[in-house]
Amino acid sequence: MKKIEAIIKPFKLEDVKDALTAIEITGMTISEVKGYGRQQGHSELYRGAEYVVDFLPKIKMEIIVKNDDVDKAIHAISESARTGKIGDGKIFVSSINKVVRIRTGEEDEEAI
Amino acid sequence: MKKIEAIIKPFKLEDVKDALTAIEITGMTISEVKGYGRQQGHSELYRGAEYVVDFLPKIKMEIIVKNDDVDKAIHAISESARTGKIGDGKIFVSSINKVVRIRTGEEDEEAI
Amino acid sequence: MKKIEAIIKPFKLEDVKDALTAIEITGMTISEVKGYGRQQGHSELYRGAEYVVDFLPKIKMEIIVKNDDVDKAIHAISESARTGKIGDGKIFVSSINKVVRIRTGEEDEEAI
Amino acid sequence: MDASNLQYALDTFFLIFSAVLIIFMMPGFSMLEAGLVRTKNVTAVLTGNTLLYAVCSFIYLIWGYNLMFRGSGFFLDGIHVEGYSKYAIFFFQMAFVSKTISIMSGGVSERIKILPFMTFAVVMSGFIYPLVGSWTWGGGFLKDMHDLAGSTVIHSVGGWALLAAILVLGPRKGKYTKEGKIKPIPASNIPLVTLGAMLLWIGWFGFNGGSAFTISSKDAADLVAKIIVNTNTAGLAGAITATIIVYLQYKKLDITMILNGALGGLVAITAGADVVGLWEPIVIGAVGALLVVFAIPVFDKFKIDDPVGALSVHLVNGIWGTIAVALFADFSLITQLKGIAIIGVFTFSISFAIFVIIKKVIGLRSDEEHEYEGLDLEECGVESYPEFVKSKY
Amino acid sequence: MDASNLQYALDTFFLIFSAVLIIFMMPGFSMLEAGLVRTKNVTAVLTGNTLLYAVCSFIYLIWGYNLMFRGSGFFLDGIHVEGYSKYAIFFFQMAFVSKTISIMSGGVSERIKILPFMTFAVVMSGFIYPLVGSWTWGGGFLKDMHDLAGSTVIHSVGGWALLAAILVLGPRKGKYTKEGKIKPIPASNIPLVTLGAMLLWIGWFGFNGGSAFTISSKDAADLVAKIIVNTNTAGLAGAITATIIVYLQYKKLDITMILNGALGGLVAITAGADVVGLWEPIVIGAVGALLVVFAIPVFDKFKIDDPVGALSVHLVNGIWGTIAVALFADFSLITQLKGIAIIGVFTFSISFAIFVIIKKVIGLRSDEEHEYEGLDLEECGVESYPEFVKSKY
Amino acid sequence: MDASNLQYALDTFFLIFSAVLIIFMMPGFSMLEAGLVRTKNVTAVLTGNTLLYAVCSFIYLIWGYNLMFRGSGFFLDGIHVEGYSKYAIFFFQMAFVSKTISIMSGGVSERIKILPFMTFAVVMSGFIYPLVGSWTWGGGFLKDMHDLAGSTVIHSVGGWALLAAILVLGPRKGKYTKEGKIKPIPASNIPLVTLGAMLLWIGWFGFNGGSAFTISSKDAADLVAKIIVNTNTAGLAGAITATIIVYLQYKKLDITMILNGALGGLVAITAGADVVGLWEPIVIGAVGALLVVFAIPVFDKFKIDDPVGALSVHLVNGIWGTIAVALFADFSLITQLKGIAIIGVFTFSISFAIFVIIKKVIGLRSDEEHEYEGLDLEECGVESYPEFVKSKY
Ligand SMILES: Nc1ncnc2c1ncn2[C@@H]1O[C@H](COP(=O)(O)OP(=O)(O)O)[C@@H](O)[C@H]1O
Ligand SMILES: Nc1ncnc2c1ncn2[C@@H]1O[C@H](COP(=O)(O)OP(=O)(O)O)[C@@H](O)[C@H]1O
Ligand SMILES: Nc1ncnc2c1ncn2[C@@H]1O[C@H](COP(=O)(O)OP(=O)(O)O)[C@@H](O)[C@H]1O
Repeated sequence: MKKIEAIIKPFKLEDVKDALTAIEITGMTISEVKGYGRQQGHSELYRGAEYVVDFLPKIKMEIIVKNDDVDKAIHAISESARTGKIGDGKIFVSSINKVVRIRTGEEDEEAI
Repeated sequence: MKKIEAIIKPFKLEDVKDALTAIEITGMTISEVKGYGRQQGHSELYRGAEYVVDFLPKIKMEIIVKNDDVDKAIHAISESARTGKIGDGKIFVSSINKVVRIRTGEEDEEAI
Repeated sequence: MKKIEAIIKPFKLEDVKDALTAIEITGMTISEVKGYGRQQGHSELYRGAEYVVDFLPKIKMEIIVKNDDVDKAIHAISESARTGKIGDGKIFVSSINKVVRIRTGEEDEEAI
Repeated sequence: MDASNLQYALDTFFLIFSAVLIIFMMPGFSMLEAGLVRTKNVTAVLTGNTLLYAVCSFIYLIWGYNLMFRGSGFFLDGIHVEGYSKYAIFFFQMAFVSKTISIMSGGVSERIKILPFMTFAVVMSGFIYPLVGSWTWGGGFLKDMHDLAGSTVIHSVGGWALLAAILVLGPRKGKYTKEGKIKPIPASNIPLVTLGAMLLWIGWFGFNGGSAFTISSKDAADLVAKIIVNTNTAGLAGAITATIIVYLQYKKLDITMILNGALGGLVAITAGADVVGLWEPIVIGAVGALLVVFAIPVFDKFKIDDPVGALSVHLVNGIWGTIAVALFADFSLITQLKGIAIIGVFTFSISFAIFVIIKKVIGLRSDEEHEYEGLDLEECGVESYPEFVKSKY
Repeated sequence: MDASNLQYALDTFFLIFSAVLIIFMMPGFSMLEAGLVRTKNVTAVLTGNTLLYAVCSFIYLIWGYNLMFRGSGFFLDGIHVEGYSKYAIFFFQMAFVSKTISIMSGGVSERIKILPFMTFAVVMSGFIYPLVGSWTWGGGFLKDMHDLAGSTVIHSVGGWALLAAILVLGPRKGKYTKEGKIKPIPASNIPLVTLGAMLLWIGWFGFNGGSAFTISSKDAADLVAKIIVNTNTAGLAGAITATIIVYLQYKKLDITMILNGALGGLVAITAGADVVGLWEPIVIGAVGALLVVFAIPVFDKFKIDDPVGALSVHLVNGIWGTIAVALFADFSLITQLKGIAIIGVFTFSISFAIFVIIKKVIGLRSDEEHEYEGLDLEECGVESYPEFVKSKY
Repeated sequence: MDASNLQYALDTFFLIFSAVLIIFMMPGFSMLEAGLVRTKNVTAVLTGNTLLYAVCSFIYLIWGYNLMFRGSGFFLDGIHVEGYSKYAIFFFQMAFVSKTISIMSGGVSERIKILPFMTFAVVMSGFIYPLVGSWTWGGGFLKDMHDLAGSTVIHSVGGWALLAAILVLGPRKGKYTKEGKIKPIPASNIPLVTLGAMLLWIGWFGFNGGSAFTISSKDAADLVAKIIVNTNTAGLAGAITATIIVYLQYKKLDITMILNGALGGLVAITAGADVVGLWEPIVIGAVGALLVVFAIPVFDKFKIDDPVGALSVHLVNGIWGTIAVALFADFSLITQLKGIAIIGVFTFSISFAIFVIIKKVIGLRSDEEHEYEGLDLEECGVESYPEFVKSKY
């Protein structure tokens, strides 16, 4: 089993979710994060002084999938999250040793 | 060393924390996340129009433990987080290569 | 490729970010988390009753780096995040199998 | 144009001014309570506050006012007043009525269902309060009790009904642990709490000042101005006293206690602001704050869960203020106590009965799961701050 | 010191009092709209509200007032009034003018650029509103239409201009999906919405009450007090009616609808609060709330995207209130309808033309990317709540 | 009932009305400052604002008022006034006194400890302000300086004391980097900032209008109404001017600057709203806003860290407003300057001395760690928004 972590632009969340459910991936966990990268932050004002906000709001999605589903999930995310502009985000894949569904106690692939 | 990630219902946080401290696991990091899964979101109203909120608030716990402690930690979490209703959440386990305690520079098992 | 997760004190964020950019690590994702550990929470008041808040605000940084950069990144973070007082936080390292840059489709080391 | 005509105009204007100040207590209570409850119950508390103003004022317009001041029929029929417009005095009295329920709405918050509570509001504004009002201000058998603007008639009445409601409702889940410990549930938005308390404070100038009814002579003007100064003084003394006590106990300045101290002082001076001198309000307000600070843990000890401290502020100080009239001015303690007791017993027992009936017939309390999730979703379907990420549940 | 002197003083004071209450509608509208839009557009809405008060009042001081009341030149020149200070009546009238734009600012929010909108505010306060005002309150050819405080002259005028603005602007991105479905965009801060609506309600007492202009005789005082009671009653009836309908539909108490119902009732009573009895405002307010509840989905059906429901509250009820005068009091329905129609056609068409010109010449709408990111950063450079972690975009 | 009796009543009512408007500045300052500081210091700022109203008003009641207006002893003893109730004029004057400290509390925020600050509040309301007031409004040796409602007596006095406080306190940690750069620390809650500024604006009508003391004749009523119009005009001009300058500089509409511009205009007109015509306030207000916009960076250059811009708004414009009286009306520039200078030197030096003493004896500033964590936890033990997840520290 693999964990896919995708950092995406917040306003793409709906699209990515739809793309994932379209390929029958229906479990995911998201959180609000701030990203720092090539995309420059924007400047803000305060009482006549400008300053730069360099951490930008992003969404992190975490999706645990079966090994077989990794590639199509990555594909779905990339396609739906892409705007082509800098700051579109990244996808990281790592290994998961064990999964448990708390409600039933099911384990591993059954629990995803 | 393993990282245990548990997605739980927010109001179970206290119980899970107590269950973990009871087995002497006293370090953990939590964050607010939103989950999407079998549990259906609730509908909300706005000026006479209904709409569905499908991401539900969940708590993510991250706990780094020694290999020996994984099973009892999973057990403690499952038992204390279970309500038996859909949406109880999941536990994911993965491997950690290295741990450092910033304050002292201690590493690995000593640093947990 | 490795993922470095560092739990640090919030007010050290700027320093750590500067230390990382100084060694040319310029991509990172941060989030607000709450930590539980040896550092005791503070007590608060409410209408004449005291209570303890035991989860303390922390920042979690996630930085994906090439294998070669892991040690210097750990070093930079430890040095810049250290206050010497309890609660300085921890660093966890794990393996990443794959990285994709959404904008370009680049993969792995190229995508970091 | 003769002078009596002008006096009529001036007093009508003065009543309108006072009533408008009192109506600022509507946002006052709303913000105070919205700030004191958890974010998951904020919309429900605001909906309750909006509706109770609407419902109580409406009932009072239709028959409550007539019942209280012995009109005939509905809609101010058969009401005769002199010296100012009957519409103005109605408006002023109407501004009072929803206060009795506003007082309660914080105390029952985070677990009561809104519609059953509004059912009680109908009874309160249509019967209980008009009856109590007719016995006292309406010239009935308790007319000798001195209660300028309602330490008893408003604040204690609301307080007794609240006590009944809380006893029937029970405490919020999680407020008292199995081991019997008290778990504080902190306020979610301190700026709103402060704004609300300050608007209440300002509204009180209309509450007490307007209760002189007339300002159009030298003596009347002096009296009104003195009442307002005294009202303010009791609030000051309450805030300062609460500050001192809380600081001595914890070395911290707990603003929720300081504001409650001020409000306690304001409630306490409400009965007698017109009949005391300039320094007595200091004592009355200071004692008021002391009572607030010491009553809050006592109620908690008996597991009487009052999320905003309304019992300590309004019930305890409503009683204290009414007694203080006899201590600091030339009124009979017996008469004051008699009024307190009769009104207390009447209001508490009838309210208790009604809440029990409501509970039986239509249910009073949200079920456990909805209480966990917050009443906003179940009762209103509207989250209070949907975009902010929250960390308490 | 003779009585007429005192009357002059009293009425001047009364106008000042009323104007101050109306000015509380400035924070009222500001908080209402700041609470109803998404957090990313809050600063922009607040900036707009602040500026429109400044700009409209300024223009009105310089020439708008003179245009409306046939002065000569600028700065109150050639204005003669009797019975109260000309400064006071100016101040009172000035308090009205920015309301026409405040009404609009919520409806165009989340996509309009501030400076182009302020350009329209200049035209509105410098020409459209003074002209309409001079035809009606200024004694012009529509002076027989009865409109106490501006159901038509203020609320419909603002509403028609808003309709024109929305048609030129188009809906917010994402409000209507490609498949033609409506996607609700919920309010971000319910306490602010409630506070704003309550301040508006209080301001309305000055709005309508002050429109009697004088309180200094017995009859005048009675009239003012009755107007205020009636105003309040229509608000109560509006809130209660909206509650009932919404509850029947969804079994939930949607506070945004309840408050809009109250505001709808208040708009509806604004034309005729002085000429109806005590119960008619119940009907007028209840119908007002009904109209709000049913108009909101209708506008959405036509993809007329009004983030705060201002069209339903102000335009629809401005019309209804003006008609209601003829239904419930002895006024000609023809005259009322003529006024509604002439003012509606004039205001809508001229506003539409001006918005088209503004759009062509300097642009009216924020570009798509900035709309996604929110207007706060692009227009103001200032985030509304920079420290809170947000979860909607 | 003779007319003088009615005049007495009317003027008493007018003073009460004005005082109540001024007291709206209590929530006004509270919300403004609570919105401008970081969330970790919000409760502390609100606690400070609540306490300073309580403490200052209390001291003033006990002896401050008597000191200022040459009574004998305490509690209004030996005070004789004519034409209105002495309670009303006291209440009105009392409403002023805490403003001198409210002005300061934003400027010293985010690092000052509350109790030492309250110690200074005692000195201010018990000695400094009553002394300055007795020299000027109390008929003392500066009585020829024209200062209607306190551009100097209130705003500059607060401003000078604030300057002393900031010099003794030093800047917030992190405000100026080691390399000497200025790091803006943005406001945390823009709706509260806006609400606060608008409430201040409304309060100003009572501040300046009430300073005419009487409204009960034709001339007096005209004067009051003109003062209020002029006050408003200066605020409008200030907002518009700040908008223009900020837009020219950054192409953005920085609402914190626009509101500060409006407040600057309001401070500037406070000295002379009664003695100028209708257009002069435009100039006075516009210059006021210019001064605000240009003073803010100057203070920052000298590392005088004023989190809310109070020095620019109150001190700079207090001076400017007092000078403007001589420029736009028939008053001696020398007399005005003399007043400004004497009061400035006196207030600054005595305040500086007292702050130094307080610092030595009981400490003035929170320690570094608590400043990082925010004063809310250390000073109050109460978080302002405990449930919202925050992202700044
Ligand atoms: N090495 C990294 N480790 C963790 N997160 C990263 C890393 N590099 C980029 N990110 C995340 O991805 C987001 C987008 O990256 P950025 O460099 O701005 O654009 P792009 O991926 O289009 O080149 C960043 O805001 C950050 O959240
Ligand atoms: N494949 C997955 N990847 C990541 N998170 C998941 C996944 N499946 C479920 N979750 C998380 O677990 C939560 C509970 O899952 P859900 O399907 O609603 O209930 P249950 O686990 O009881 O069947 C979800 O809200 C989501 O946060
Ligand atoms: N075993 C663990 N798993 C996950 N997070 C941990 C663990 N131990 C500590 N942490 C995180 O590190 C933070 C600091 O740890 P703490 O024990 O308070 O101090 P220190 O690391 O200086 O001994 C905690 O607040 C928590 O967020």
